[in-house]
Amino acid sequence: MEKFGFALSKARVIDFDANDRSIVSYILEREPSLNLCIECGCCSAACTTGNFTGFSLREIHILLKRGENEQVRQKIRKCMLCGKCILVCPRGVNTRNVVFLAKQAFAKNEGYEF
Amino acid sequence: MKAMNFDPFVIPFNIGLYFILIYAVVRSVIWFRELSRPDKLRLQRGFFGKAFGQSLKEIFLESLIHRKILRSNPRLGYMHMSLAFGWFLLILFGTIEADIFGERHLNPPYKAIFFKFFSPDHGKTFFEASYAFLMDLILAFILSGLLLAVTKRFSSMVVGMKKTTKLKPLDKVALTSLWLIFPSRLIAESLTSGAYGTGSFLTGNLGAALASFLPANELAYPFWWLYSLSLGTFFVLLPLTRYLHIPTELFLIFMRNSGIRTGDKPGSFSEVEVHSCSSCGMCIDVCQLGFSAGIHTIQATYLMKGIRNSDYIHDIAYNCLMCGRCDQICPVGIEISPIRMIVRRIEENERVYENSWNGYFRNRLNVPVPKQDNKPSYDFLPAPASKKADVLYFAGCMTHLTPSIKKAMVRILDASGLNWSFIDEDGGVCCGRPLMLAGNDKEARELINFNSQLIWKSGAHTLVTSCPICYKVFRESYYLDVEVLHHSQFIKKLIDEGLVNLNFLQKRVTYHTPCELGRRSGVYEEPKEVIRHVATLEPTGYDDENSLCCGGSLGNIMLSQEKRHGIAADVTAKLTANDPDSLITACPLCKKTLAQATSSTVMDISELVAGAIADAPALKKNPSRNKQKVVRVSEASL
Amino acid sequence: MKKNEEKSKVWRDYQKEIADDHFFYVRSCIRQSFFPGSEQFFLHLLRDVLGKDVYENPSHTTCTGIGYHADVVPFSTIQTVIARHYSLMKEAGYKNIAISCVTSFGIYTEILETWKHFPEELEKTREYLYKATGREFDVPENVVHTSDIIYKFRDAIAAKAKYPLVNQLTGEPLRVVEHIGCHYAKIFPKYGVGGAEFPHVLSGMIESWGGQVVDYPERRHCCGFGFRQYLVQANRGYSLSNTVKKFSSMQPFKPDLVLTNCPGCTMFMDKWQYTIKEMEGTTFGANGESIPVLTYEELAALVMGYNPWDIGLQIHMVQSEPLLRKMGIEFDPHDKFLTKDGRQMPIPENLLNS
Amino acid sequence: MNQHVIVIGGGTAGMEAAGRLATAGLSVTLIEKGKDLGGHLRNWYHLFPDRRSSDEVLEYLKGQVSHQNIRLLTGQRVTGLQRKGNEFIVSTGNGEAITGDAVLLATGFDLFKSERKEEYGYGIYDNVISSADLEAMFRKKEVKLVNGRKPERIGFLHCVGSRDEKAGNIYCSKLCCVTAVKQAIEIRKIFPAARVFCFYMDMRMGGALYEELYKEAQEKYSVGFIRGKVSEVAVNINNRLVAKVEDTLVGRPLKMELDMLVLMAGMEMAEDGIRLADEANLQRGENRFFKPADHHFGTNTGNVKGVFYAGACTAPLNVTETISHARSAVTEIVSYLNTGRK
Repeated sequence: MEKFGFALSKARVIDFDANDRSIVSYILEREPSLNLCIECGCCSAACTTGNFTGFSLREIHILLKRGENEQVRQKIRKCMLCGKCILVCPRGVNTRNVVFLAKQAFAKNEGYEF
Repeated sequence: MKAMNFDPFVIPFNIGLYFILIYAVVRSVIWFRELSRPDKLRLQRGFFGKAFGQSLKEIFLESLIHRKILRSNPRLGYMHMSLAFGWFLLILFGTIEADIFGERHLNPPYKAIFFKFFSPDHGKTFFEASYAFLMDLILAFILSGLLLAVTKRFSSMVVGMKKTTKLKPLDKVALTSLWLIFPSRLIAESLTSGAYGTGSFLTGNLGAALASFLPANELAYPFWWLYSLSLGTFFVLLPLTRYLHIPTELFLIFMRNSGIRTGDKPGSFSEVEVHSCSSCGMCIDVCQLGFSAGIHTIQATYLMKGIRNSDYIHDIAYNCLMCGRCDQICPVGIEISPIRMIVRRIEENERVYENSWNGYFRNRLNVPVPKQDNKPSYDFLPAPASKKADVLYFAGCMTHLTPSIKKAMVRILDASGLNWSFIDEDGGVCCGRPLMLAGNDKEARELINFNSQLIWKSGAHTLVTSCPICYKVFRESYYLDVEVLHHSQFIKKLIDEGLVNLNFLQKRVTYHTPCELGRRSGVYEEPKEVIRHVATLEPTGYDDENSLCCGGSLGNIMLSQEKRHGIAADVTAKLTANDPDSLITACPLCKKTLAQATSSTVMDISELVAGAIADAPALKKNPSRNKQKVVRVSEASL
Repeated sequence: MKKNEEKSKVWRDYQKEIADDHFFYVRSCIRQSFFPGSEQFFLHLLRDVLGKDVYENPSHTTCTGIGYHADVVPFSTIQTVIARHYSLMKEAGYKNIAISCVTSFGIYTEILETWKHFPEELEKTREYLYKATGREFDVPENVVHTSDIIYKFRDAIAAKAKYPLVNQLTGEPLRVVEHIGCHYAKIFPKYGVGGAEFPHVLSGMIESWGGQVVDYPERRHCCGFGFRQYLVQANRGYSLSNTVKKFSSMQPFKPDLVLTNCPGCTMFMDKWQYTIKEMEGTTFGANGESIPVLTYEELAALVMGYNPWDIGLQIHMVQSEPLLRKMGIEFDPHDKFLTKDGRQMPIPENLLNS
Repeated sequence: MNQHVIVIGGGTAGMEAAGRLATAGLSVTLIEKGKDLGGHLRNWYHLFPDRRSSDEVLEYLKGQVSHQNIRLLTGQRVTGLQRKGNEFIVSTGNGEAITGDAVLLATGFDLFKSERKEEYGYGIYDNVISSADLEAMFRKKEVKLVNGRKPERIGFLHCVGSRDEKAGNIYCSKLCCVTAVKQAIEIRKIFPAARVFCFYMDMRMGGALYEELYKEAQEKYSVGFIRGKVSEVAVNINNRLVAKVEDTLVGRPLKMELDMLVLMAGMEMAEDGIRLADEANLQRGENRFFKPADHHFGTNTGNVKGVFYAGACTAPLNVTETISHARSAVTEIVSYLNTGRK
């Protein structure tokens, strides 16, 4: 590689079909209200953790739906499960359970098939 | 005629009896062995200490008389009493009878149980007759209870219960055998009495009636067999059924009186508790998820059953408001919520106990404790820094969604003239309890440490919080040497010490006791006194221990928003039945949840007080510094 | 089949006027230095085979397009340079310009469009050119890219075809990926045969020469050159990634060759295949081979049966022997690197497919 | 007074208006270029938000126009429209010239021609269809791919020809969003196993019960929503469509394989409307629809006295709005004729 002095840059595209959406299937099976999210961002605005870091539930939701699991895995542990998000969600998404289930799904390895 | 000493029909009974005795011993030994060292000591001390007498008393009152049930539901109580206490009497007096009237003393148990068979012509003399009368009386007592029990199965309304517990097949067999015991005894004794013209008002008359048109003597024998068989089956099946609670409960009472508590890990005590559940179903009636949200699968009794059978109970464990109403009502005094928390803490895929010997035993598996990653979850938090103050105000996450409470507290604290500081004014760190309720204690610890440092650094002597959730965890899981007060308690102090002047408002109000403040932390009186100080407090019929959960509880992770709303609607309907000026609560989460479900005004106690502050300057005084005992997490993991 | 005629329906909406004869020919910097065979053959084809009049003026220069797209040549400058070419054309009395480079083609059309909408620019340019060189110019009547011309005469070439685009081993038509230079039609669809989405200029040749056009997801994606992206070394990884994206998208279709009409594309799709192989060990053709990248002239020449070495296929990074075998073209490996007068040329190292 | 009104266009607006005018005692001539009345309504399957069958509405409208005061001229194009003094002369395809006291234009809309957005490959790739095509499939009760198989993943592409300066329409057709949601639900009802995704720029759910329908689509039919406009469609080796879009909420490009892509074609001023407008010098707005005299209280009148507008020839309207717009046109006409054509 050195002899070229430059390297291939990784593709940024979300390859929907290549991505593994088993985590989100696992969650949706137990918490269908995740489907109701309209990405308004209210949860992120109210978030206690979001007060200290870039953690955003809205982002978590959409990343889960796209199967961008690695990102979710890194971010999700920041949540404090305080539950403010539930109180502000305009669509009644049980956000707390989504986080809880996501942690659980990661815990019992990602091999879960829906 | 000469009475014989033995007959083959007693064999089933004997087998059953000795089996159950041996089993009881073995199981007790196992349970004792699995106790932690300190608990072993506690138990020994308890057994040879004054706790012993206490235990006997409790066994008599609860296991036999069933006092708790009698209080809350007389008919149900009578049912349990007649069966338990009645049977106890029957055995007791049966043995005495056999001892006195048998031709020899110290008989094997079967002689007592089947006394009538072995000395059928007994009952001639007046003394004998009167004793027989006593025995008949006891039998009648039991049968009356049995009648109730049978009818309860078919219509639980009769004993005033809304739902009755669902049974597994083995339970059914055991139940039938239990039901058969006393009727078969009745028939057997009656027939024998009929044949010999003995027996008292029950067996005697029934016997005579039957003998008048039946070959009593020949018929009696099969019924003695039936009696013995049903006893035998019942004893043998007992360990597989909920009736195991009968012996287990005794063990439980001894352990509890010796000061053993559930703790936060599975162990003998929780095992004994689980097996002491008689599935009486009283927890089902008080559960709001049942009567307000139509969820009938997760109540305490089903949790216990699930654990006993080592079923998959993840959903049962998590789909619970953790309001503690079942802990309150349980006649056996099982610490239900701590047990639920234990199940939550255990990783879903790892089993701690496993049923063996077709369920006759449960062995503890020594599962390797999963290696926890030590990576901190909240390393993004800044270094905790707080300014010096005497009194700290920690609003809590939820309070930030109810600015009215924040405003009110600021008003009150300013009015008090104390040197106070608002530690989470621009958004703080969660207190950690929500994580605990989800079974993530390790993560919770991180937050606890952060907040603790914040509080230490301030050098304050008092910590006031508006959120009962925070209050509970501050008191129980934080290692603080400051006085932790919920704002209702704090306001009470201010009033007592004359630090605020309040006007009396012409208002009729009702008060909703938050679960975390009431049942969970035992704070009932202060809020009510504060309210009475500024308004007219009216009872709702759901006060103190009997208070309801608003439905918003963080204890439940799975509950859907509309079900929460349904619960809140029911609660507000009950609490505003007599149309008060406003419904007062002392928790931001309760306030938010209730307010969404009712048209009448819902207020936090602090708002009520702030509205009553008189402008006259309050006389300054230092708040007392008396510290409050700090409860450790181990003994109050819930 | 339906799909293709539907496609043709689309490109029919985009027809352009392609002059028939008398072209003023402007060369491409890249092509004349990297694949000189192509331009050589173009002139030979038009002049000697089709008997057309093609004039080129030795004193015509680069269009400075690369400098322009790399932000080092200002617009007014490049306008003036182009204007000078027009004046050379005027001197020679030509009205049709045939442009060998797609970048230049983009520049020429862009400038003409500018002049249409901003006549003042045209006037300024006239002034600049006059002040600088004393020259004057007219706007050409017909502006075409040389691929347009080959496209126009594609059937004439097909008539002379010795080796149609058919895999002699299987009898199947060859699967050809056509890659159109971005600046050919993406800037002004109306100036490209078939427009921007389904340009027909190359697919038309492929179809009439018996091949089969491969339609793959990244068909319209850039070859990766992207001027700045390549010219600044720090960005080259990005340039390369786009080439990878394009090739990995066509790979499943097992194309037999790539046909391009743009100098940059030919060069990069050819040479980046080597780089990628060096970096990642990845090749995109069937059984570990790389995919030959040809210009339309080179392909025309092969079809008409010219000697592959005479049109300079050996100068590519990806060697075309696998393709030649499929087409059934006889060739002599020995004179591959011999000069016309039989002297041995130095043989390049790590050529692909050999 | 037996005055005569000429209604041009036998769609929803024209039929409703004709009926109301007739019952108001006026004599009406209703001219429709098609051989049947009903306009676009005849091509729709279910109507949002309640998914009631469009035929029911059609029945109602047919009922409206069966009136002795109404003269039906179907299968006839209007070739001319001149004003003569206080009257109008409308000439039709078969050379007939009809004189009327007032003219009501209910020329409606044309659907955007999806092939104009080449990059989406309508008419080029199999299984790229328009929302109208899908409605037709629904009506025929045979929704399937060209190869006869049932689709497993379907994409709905919002704003095709709307809010698109490249397509020459910067306005929002306002009904495509809810149509997409409705169709997504229909699809999931037919293929419960299928996955459906809507690619949208904004969800414009303005109408009554629209948002509820949106929520239902999420809740009961787990329709997925991806915020981003598809830039280009291609076909991969398995002959499956590949949609390329930016997932604007993630901030990264996304590519997804689809079996079927439905283009939510927007609404444009009808060609015939434009012809008539030029014929009779009727002003048109930026969006090429008839320009109303006033946006608040004059949406039924234009720059020529005696010529009235009803329905989607003034702006994209749904059936409900069209019907009420037609009714308001009727009151305008009646008062115009009663007040000496002021």
